[in-house]
Amino acid sequence: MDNEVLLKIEGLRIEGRSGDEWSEIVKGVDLTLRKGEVLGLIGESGAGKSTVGLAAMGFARDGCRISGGTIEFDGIDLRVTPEATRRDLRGKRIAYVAQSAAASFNPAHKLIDQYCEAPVMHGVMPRDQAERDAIDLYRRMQLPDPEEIGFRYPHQVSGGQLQRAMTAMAMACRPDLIIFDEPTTALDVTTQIEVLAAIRDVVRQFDTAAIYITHDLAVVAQAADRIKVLLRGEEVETAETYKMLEAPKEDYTKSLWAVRSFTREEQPPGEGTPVVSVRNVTAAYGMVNVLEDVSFDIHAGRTVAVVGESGSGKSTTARVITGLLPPKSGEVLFDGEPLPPALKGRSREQLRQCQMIYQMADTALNPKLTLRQLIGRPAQMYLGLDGTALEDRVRELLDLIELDPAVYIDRLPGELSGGQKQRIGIARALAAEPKLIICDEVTSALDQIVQEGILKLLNKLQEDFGLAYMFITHDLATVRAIADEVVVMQQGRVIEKGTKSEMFAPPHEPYTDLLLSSVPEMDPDWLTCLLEKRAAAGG
Amino acid sequence: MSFFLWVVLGLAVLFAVAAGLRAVARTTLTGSARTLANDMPLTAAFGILVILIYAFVAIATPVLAPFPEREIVGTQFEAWSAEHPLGTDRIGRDMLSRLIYGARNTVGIAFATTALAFIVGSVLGIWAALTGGWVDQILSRFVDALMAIPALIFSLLLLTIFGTSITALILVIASVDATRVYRLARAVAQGIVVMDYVEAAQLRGERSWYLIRREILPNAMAPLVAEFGLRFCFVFLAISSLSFLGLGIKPPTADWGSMVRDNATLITFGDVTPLLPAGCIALLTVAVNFVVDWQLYRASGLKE
Amino acid sequence: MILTRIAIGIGLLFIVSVVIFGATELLPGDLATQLLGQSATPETVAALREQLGLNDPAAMRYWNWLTGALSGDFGVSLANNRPISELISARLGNTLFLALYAAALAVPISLILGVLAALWRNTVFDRVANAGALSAISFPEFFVAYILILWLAQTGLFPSMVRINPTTTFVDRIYMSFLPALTLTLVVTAHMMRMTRAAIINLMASPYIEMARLKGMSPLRIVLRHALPNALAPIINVIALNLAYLITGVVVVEVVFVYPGLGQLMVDSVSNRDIAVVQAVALIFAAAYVALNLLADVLSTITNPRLMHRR
Amino acid sequence: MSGRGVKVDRLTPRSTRGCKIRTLPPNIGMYYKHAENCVAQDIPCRDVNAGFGDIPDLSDPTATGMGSKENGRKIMNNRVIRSWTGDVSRRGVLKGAAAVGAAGLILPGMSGAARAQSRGGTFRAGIGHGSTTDGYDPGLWDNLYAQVFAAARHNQLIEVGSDGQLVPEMAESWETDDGSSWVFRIRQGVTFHSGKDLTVDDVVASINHHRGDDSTSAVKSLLDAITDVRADGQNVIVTLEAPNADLPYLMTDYHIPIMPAVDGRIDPNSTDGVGGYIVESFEPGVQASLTRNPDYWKSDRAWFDRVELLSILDPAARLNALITGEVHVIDQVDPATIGMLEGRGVARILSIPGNAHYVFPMDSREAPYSDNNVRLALKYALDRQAMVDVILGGHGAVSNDNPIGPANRYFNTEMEQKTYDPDRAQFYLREAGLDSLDVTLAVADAAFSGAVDAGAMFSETARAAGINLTVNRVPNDGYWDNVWMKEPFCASYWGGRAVEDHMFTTAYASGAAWNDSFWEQERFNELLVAARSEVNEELRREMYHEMQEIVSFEGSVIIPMNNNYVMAVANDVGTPERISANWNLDGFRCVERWWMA
Repeated sequence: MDNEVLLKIEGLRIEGRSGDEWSEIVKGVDLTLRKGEVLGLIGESGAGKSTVGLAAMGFARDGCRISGGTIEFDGIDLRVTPEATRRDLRGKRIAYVAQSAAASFNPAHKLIDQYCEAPVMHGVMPRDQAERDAIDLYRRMQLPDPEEIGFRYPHQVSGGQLQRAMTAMAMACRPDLIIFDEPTTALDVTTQIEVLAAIRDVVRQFDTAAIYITHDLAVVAQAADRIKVLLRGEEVETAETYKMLEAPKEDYTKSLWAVRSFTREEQPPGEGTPVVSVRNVTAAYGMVNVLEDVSFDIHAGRTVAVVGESGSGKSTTARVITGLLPPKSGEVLFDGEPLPPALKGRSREQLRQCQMIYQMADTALNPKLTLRQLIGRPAQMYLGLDGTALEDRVRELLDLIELDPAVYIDRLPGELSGGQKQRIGIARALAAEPKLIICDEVTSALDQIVQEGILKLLNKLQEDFGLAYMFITHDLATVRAIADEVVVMQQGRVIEKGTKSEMFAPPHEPYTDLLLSSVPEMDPDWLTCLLEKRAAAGG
Repeated sequence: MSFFLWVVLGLAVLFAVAAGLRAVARTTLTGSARTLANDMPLTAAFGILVILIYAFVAIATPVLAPFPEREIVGTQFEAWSAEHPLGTDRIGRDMLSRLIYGARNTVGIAFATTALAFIVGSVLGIWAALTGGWVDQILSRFVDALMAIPALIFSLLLLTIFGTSITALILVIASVDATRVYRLARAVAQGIVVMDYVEAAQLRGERSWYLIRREILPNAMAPLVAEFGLRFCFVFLAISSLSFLGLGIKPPTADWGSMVRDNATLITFGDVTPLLPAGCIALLTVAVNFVVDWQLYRASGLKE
Repeated sequence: MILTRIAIGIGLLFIVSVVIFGATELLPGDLATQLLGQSATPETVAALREQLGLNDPAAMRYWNWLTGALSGDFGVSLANNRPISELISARLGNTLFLALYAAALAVPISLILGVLAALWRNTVFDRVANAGALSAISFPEFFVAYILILWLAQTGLFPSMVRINPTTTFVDRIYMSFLPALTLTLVVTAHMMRMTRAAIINLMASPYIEMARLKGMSPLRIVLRHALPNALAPIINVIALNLAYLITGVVVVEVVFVYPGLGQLMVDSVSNRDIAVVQAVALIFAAAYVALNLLADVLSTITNPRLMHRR
Repeated sequence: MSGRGVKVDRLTPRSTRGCKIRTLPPNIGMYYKHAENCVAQDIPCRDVNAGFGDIPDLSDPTATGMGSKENGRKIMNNRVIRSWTGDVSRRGVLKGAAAVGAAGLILPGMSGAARAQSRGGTFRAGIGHGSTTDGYDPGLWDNLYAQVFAAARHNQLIEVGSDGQLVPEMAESWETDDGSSWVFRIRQGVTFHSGKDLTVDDVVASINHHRGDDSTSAVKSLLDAITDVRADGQNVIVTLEAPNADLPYLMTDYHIPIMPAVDGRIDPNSTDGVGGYIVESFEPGVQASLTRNPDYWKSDRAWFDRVELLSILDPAARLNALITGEVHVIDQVDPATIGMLEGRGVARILSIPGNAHYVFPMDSREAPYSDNNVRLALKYALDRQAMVDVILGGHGAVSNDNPIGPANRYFNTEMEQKTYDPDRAQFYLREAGLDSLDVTLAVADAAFSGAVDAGAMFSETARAAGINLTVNRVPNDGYWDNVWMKEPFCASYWGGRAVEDHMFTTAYASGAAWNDSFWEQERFNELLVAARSEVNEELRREMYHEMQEIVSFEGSVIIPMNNNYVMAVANDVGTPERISANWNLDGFRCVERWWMA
């Protein structure tokens, strides 16, 4: 490994603006990167990882400003050099791979046009050469049909492929440094592996230095040579990947490692009439069937996890149960009684029994209503509470979700953190005193430590009130933590179902196996081993 | 030419006062009001100042106006003097007083009209977006059809049928404007209806009226308020265009659109008389839009 | 999709014709009393009504008109017996000429100003352009027109009124119609400019714009190549809306510049209760509106790869 | 000087001989009612033409007797009013026409006036009327634009000269023996634009177009009394069902041009005429172009080579057009701008006083207007001079609630001129047993230009008299249909009548169709009938004076002012010394009478 220092950041301070006031969001971070080295930058949301990553390009987002420190790239101080120089470096010597390739590709232009833009505009190579180069890189990135794929528009290409195409685009000028900003976070687990592998390979091939930003330790472990942990804009610790994984020094780092500690004991199989019984449901949007013959039961006091990748029909199943999407055939029984297929046909009591918690608490809570109104409304509506009774109930519910009523009762959702919002979602569901709560990816938008808290809360509530949960998720770690039973779905069908213990022990259906094996592990060699294994099996 | 100098000077003074007041607000206010003041660009401060002045003038009209609205107190087209600071109009009424009364009448009528248009248009628009299906189809097609008829000509037709009382004027312009509001409200609401919190409320079994009132309308306010500002100004212009065509606010009620219209022939000779009411309209329009721009900017900024 | 839209458009035209017909029915008086005025005696009114066919029931007159219109015969003006198609065609040409003329001035100006304002947003240029555009739309149209006449016509640069006849050459038309076109340009530019600016600024926060910046692209290139193509749909829509306005909403400018367009014809015909003409012009207006909206949708689709190139 | 080249020996006024000629004026005023005044807006200027249709039958047997009303103010009961015998026929041959009271105005020192007449040039008129619904059918012409356009391309049987004299046009001469049968001798050697020679059949067809059951002509009722029109050699003989000495006046009506006949009928959509200009193109509501008729039979008329008539409804646009030299003449100049326009030095103002007047009729059948004291209170509650100054910009004269104008022969100048006198108004209110009075005045600028402002002024002055006068502006559109003669108190306009009898007969006689105040006064009605046949000039004068007094002090109309026709003419256009007071734009004939200086 070349020891020449490529990037040297010292005492970096970045401020963000709210209103007219500036507050520091990066508080003196140092960072050194040698040529060809991959540095993992890890932390929870709000740690300032992306901000630091962008600062490495001498770039601050609108509403942010670099207020202190030096950023020296290959001897050029990016803070003081003219904008023209910085602009010349960007895309040519320092490239960026964004979290959401789907959003970061310009929808108006073909992939290859966007690929060629940087090399042509920076005068690295002429257009025709850039095109040939692109096809070559697409091939290296193991994109299907590399000759043609560049001539598609972004929306015609899948997310995993786009992420690889974006990596290829970043490589176009053969930069010395690439910033990967959560490049696999938005992808399904099975896709994540492919992208991760492709990124790792190409970075190694061209001996490019990289900063790999992520919140997922297991992922960064596969790619990085060194790992730096950030917390609220400050560095917690930095170490070689191996050392870091084996022996984290700081408590915070350790707590990150210990996240998966919570596991719930599997409850005994339910008996009697299930709370909800989904029977041979087939459902369609228009002419296209999105659910085919789906059946499963949920018993009181038990959690059924419905697992699958995006597009597998998990959420659609929830929509059928709630009545938003009447099924084409099949039925949903509630306490043994068939539910009217459409929402309109259901009685208020039937509606009350089944509540839902959403993935994005941001969009699930009306930002213009206070917590009192948000939580109070179901109680008022279903249970006829008002006046002090309602007030007491709201306070009780806030207590239940571990938020101090005195502080929070009149706040708006916008004033809460992500985890707190999700708790409000739970309280709102609880307010109806339902039998079943459908949890649609309730933890996937949250940081891991926060996730843990939510899962614990849900578990406690289930024990207290004997609730049945339908837990929709793509995250197998969550499944492991909370599920009693698992339903695996793929392309609208139930592939496999059974108790958690059955599911996490072989033998599996091939798809279940693929799903399980794709979950990254905290082992730097995991990816290499897995790929070898798969190659052997496939070959 | 000195008239234009006065105008420029007047605007400069307004800007200076706005800047001063903003500075005062920044130091004296606390909490969210202070954040607001900190956030405020000079143009918005100017806009707010102008709107406040107009509101004050509209409310305090009888105190401010030196002469009654309709009384003939001088001869025709008297020059500017101490007694009549802006001279007199074509039948000898005090121009300044007419302008001040015009603020009350014009702003009041425009406000009532716009408010009505917004209530009707946004409720229907949101309802259509929420309900979808044939309700949406029928309402939207009907609105499309109405919008396909040129607004001015349609108002003209309706006013000819229903007469030009102030009530009719408000109702007609409001109903024509409501179609535009409907469209916007529907488009905005379509974005909100798909939000999880609306779905959650639907799952709860809430009725349409609650959904419109509590779930959708509050969240559609930002674009609607911005549109309100623009529509408010368009109503002025619509009324003055109608005055041009002989329908509009009835004299001797002072209204700026009609005042421009009545003195329009004087523009031919470069006379400033018609400039005054036109300037009043323009100043308010610009002021309202400055504030609207700022609000829009804030709304989009807070979304980040 | 286009076929459905056309079908809907035709439906709209039908509704418009019913609404307009209904409204004209409600107007006090009819063509006969309007034509005869106060010399009207019951006898002459009756004779004129009979001659004009005003005695038939409303539904029947509507039906006759509709069947005629469907077979391409809009009938003759009841007032002066001239074929409506002949009456309208010259004026339609004038209206379209003025609309296109104004659009040819306004669209490039507003696009350029809008792009520049977005590029240099929150600068002095942005604010001045914005305030200028707002002021222009804040004054009543006739006021703007009179001011332009005062400045540009009384100084002898341009004619204060438009005297065009069939023999006027194209260049003369351009010259003579300059002031009305300029007035309309001032009226519509603000809207289009602000929309262009807003649409572009709205996109400037998109990840792909950040990506372009991180690729080291110049601000101008980012606005033109990365933001503008994605902002086309709203811009096209607002242009279509304003074009529709230029065709249908310019009565006032027509009056001030004595421009023989459709708006004046429509207003005259409403006053005279010449329902056949009102209907025909209303339909032309509505058709222009519908067609422009359709065109805008089609253009938005064509310029949007997501809609043009399905997966 | 206009018609001087023609043989006019038959035109000697005969009225002084006391023969009972009802000198019906050509300018029957209501023609203009809307057309003149509707400000160029969306409202089409349409005809509210009276025509002559409502002239009471001369042999009306009910029009007899006399008497007095108890409440008559100063009616001179002692006067002997001779009842009218209803006999015209014994008057023998009646030739030519009478002088019309309304004489044109000699304008001293007019810059263009003195310049020599010369041929050539293109004359453009910016006329504040015209509508897309204008057509060629003479029966439906209804606004100034159509009237000027018609005068440019057509001739009539008889013209009204600038001085108010009848001038032969297509009729070389006319005579009657009994007032019932009229012989018009048709001019020979005149050709239409199409090249066709004028024949008596053309004249017959042109008149007949306005007659018959299926006629839609606006003057149909006017010609109702005609029982037969036939050709007789070079003559056209018109037979009336009863004697009417004023038939020649009827024939000057602009609705009755001479047009070519095909199979006994005229083609109402033809532009063909015998007038000084040939239509080149016509776009209704926009413009008409005409070129000079090289074969025009009048050698001293139609000076321009080319004429363009432009319809410019917007007053400011008209002004601009004149200032920028786009047009040579405009009508209806906004009084507020007259001074500034004169200051520009590009044009001169022609302000022609006539009998035209603005009216606020009150429905005398309805309270409170049924009480003459209330009416008097209102009459003293407005400032007439201020209205003349403000509404007319001084281009007019104060009126004394008198529909008879200074151009009339029997104009009563001896009456006490009412002035603004709030005390007196209050006095009459008290007489009526009222402390205060609430009235609503319906106005629209369609009634007359400035009506809305006039209403506002009235409202202001009335307040001092304890009268709360609310101004209700109503739409211009439909004003004459929906407001006039429907609302109890509204604004109106009369073009004025050159002859007293006709004015009174049209709008003040009991039961007259346009008695817009629904007023009835026995003494007045008696005098009206009697005066028609009174041969004694002095007595007749007295009768008319008395009638004017009755209307002024007992009538149910407020007539604040007489308005002038106000035109602005570019300096490079020459105008005759005398401009016709008969109609606007020199009796519609500016195109024919004016020239490029």
